[in-house]
Amino acid sequence: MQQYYPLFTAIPLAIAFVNLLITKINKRAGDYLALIATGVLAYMSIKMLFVGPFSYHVGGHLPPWGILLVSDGLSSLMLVVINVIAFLSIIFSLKYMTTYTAKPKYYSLFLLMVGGMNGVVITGDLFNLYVFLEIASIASYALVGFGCEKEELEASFKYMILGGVASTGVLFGIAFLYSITGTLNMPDMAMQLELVGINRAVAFVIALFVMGFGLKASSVPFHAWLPDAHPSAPAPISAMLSGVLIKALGVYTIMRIMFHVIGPNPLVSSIMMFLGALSMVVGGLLAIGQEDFKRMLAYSSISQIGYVMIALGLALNPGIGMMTKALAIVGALFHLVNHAVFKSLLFLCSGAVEYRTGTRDLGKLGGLIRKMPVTMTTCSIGSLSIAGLPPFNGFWSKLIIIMALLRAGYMVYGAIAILVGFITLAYFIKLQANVLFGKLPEAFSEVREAPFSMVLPLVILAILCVGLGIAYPFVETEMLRAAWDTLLDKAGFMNLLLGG
Amino acid sequence: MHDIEKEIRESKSGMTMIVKTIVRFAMGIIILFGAYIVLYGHLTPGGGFAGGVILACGYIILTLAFGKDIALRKLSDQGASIMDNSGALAFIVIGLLGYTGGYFFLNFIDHGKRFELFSGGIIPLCNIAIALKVTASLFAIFIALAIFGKFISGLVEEEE
Amino acid sequence: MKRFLHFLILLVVWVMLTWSVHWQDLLVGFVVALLAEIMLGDIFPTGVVKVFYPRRFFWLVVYSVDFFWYVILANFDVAYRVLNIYLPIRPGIVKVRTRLKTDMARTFLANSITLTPGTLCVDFVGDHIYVHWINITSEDPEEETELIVRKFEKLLERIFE
Amino acid sequence: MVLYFLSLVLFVMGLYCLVAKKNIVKKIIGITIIEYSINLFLILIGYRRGGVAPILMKDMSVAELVERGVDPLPQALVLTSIVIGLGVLALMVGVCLRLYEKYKTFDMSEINRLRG
Repeated sequence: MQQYYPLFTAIPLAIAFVNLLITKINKRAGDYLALIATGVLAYMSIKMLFVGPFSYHVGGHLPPWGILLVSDGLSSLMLVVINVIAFLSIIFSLKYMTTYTAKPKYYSLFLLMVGGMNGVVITGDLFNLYVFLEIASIASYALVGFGCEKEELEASFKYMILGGVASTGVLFGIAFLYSITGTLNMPDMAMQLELVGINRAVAFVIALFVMGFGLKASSVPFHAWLPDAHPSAPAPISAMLSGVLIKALGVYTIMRIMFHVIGPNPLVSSIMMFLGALSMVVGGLLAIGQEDFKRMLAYSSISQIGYVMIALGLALNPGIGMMTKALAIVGALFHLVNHAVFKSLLFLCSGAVEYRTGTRDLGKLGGLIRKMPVTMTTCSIGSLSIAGLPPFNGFWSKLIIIMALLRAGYMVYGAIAILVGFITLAYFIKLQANVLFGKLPEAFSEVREAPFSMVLPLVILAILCVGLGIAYPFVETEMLRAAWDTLLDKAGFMNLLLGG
Repeated sequence: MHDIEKEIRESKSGMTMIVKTIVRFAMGIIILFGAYIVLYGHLTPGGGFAGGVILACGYIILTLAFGKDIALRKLSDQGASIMDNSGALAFIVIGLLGYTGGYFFLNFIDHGKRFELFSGGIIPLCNIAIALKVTASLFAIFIALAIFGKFISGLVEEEE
Repeated sequence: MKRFLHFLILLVVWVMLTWSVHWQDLLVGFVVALLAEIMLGDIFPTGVVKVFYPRRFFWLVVYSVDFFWYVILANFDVAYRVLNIYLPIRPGIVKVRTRLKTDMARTFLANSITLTPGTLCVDFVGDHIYVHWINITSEDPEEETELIVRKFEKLLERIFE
Repeated sequence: MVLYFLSLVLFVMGLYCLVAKKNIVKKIIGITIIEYSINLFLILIGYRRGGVAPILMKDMSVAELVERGVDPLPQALVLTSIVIGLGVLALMVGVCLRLYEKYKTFDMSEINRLRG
């Protein structure tokens, strides 16, 4: 299994190019190829969960030369999230994307995006991380503007400009780190930085990284692109962007670099907690006022990412106890997984609704539960889950984060987190009232249930929503334990440089 | 063979006869120089990207001088797309072939003698793959933007 | 014939680029030149072939020397005009006629005119060339043609036609 | 030190162009300037006074190259980042043309269907 680790990037990239070639001969082949590729990746990622941490040297070059790939608890967790959601999105796209032209190009860009995200997650080399970050970003810029209508192009352009600034910020930070340490290998760099300590140059790098990765993760002062970009993309892409991309490119990279390369320190901690709290409140408040199904979900993404950020910020504070730290990390990771599941579910639901009714204006929808029972049931499971009602998964992760905040003595932040929970509930009640219940408009009397290939991923995601909630103890021991062990163990990460 | 001669002489698109004649004369040498930069990328400055840019510039000059009809006959947009994808694919396949020695991107070919052309293992092969990709995609970008820009300017004239 | 010549020129250029006669370099050069020939041989101008007949080649050498001499003369002329405080120039565009028929010859003519300081070839319409001239000495088209074009034309005719 | 500072100045100029100009083409130019400022910075990191290109020539021993050559890694990075910048630039110009087709203007303040 270990020697096939680079295939996580090689397969999607290769299939992306094969796809464009083969669809010149056979139109249908692209669908199956994309389906098989993502399916294989999802299977491989689940298998990878049960393989212990190891490092892989591309081309057989010994570190610190050559490119190092890292597999530990954190990257395995992210790989599972990315590839499973990608697989489900592809299943959804099979039918949904027939409304668009140029399907082969869509699959190619999708696979490029998946390949880029996998690359970001598996790499242990800072510049390599930047390259894969850009591959995923460029593919996502193109996918946001895929419809080529006015709004889509504008959103894409806005996203491109802000994303470009973020990328240059990240590159600037990497250049600075290289000038300080003289290496790009992450474990090696961590060793060098321990000798240097946090001086002014490193503080500048931290600021650049918080700006760059914060923009990719769309935390509040840098969030302007997200509410435009995510609703403009085709629904499966919205699911990927909101569910996975902002986590793989933003949150994961912050986690990896702050915990493992630069190391926990109070400066980053306070910045991230403040930004997290701000994101939670602003995103939540803005979401209430939205009249567009997908726009509301997009603002809700900002708010939910705030939870992850605040918990990570707490865990980065070296001053608090080990137990609280572990609690915060478990909360952050679990909420990250949960958010990927239910936000993808909700975006795919909005796509199914749009596919059948042709609109996503909340004012025009209503009473759909009688016409599309399965879709709407999954939709309500998703909203209850994101609002944090007890049996579902969202409840547990929010509870853990709030508990961690209160244990560490951050009473104000804890209160904000609880308050935002209620705000979330409020806007999802509005969503439910406007889409599921109420009077069915005349125009939609002919609406039928969505096709099978669209319902299947919805059902799977809904089952995951319930399952992750009920089987929480199992999830913690099997999936999250390895990840939080990794995050707290910086020395272990540095040892990867020596081990094989 | 005389067909293209006549066509070039009679076609109204592109630049004047002088530019056309010079391009006809220099085209082969431009391509040769691009190929030289690509193939000697592991010995001298240059490599897949730089050489690919020169090759693409050759085709762009061809387009500027003769108009897009004749240039597209030399390298059609479909052909560019196929070349683009197969170049990228070849690069990944070279990486995957490294598994014959147990590692992704292992330099599995004999490294050869220093300063000889046939040396460096997979690096010249990678350079060729990259050059294919870069040539085709730059040319495709140019063609796409040129055609689309023409379409846009037509739109503007209509407005006015 | 034309294609073989094209191939040969490319091979010579390759050897000059690599500056080596190692068998590997030559082998790769052969392949690359062959590929370039197959791709672009058909647009290589036909007229070039003529240059390599010995008699024409001799005139090419003569032309090179002749052209070089004119360039030096024109350089001094322009330098005199630029450095003179009265700036004795009379710039303008004149239209001259050429007897040359083939594309290669015309291209050489236009480039020769442009390379000579003081004159600049602007456009080619039919048999006429529009030339930007730094100091127009006459307004008679025949005399202008004599001054600008004839001196190159005689030799170029022998080379290309 | 002055050179590092100048690349920072270039960065700020690009940022100004990006923020203050309304024309989307100028915004694209701003992004490109920012990219180049960072490329310049990367090259400067690896620079060494009186260094030679990091390529082993026939008349040169390995020890001499190690002693005199500039750091090759930043140059490889810059090449990669130039390629990435090219990709982003091509996509941006494409989208920019498409925007012009739809809105008939390059002015960002008139392209405001979305509220942000």
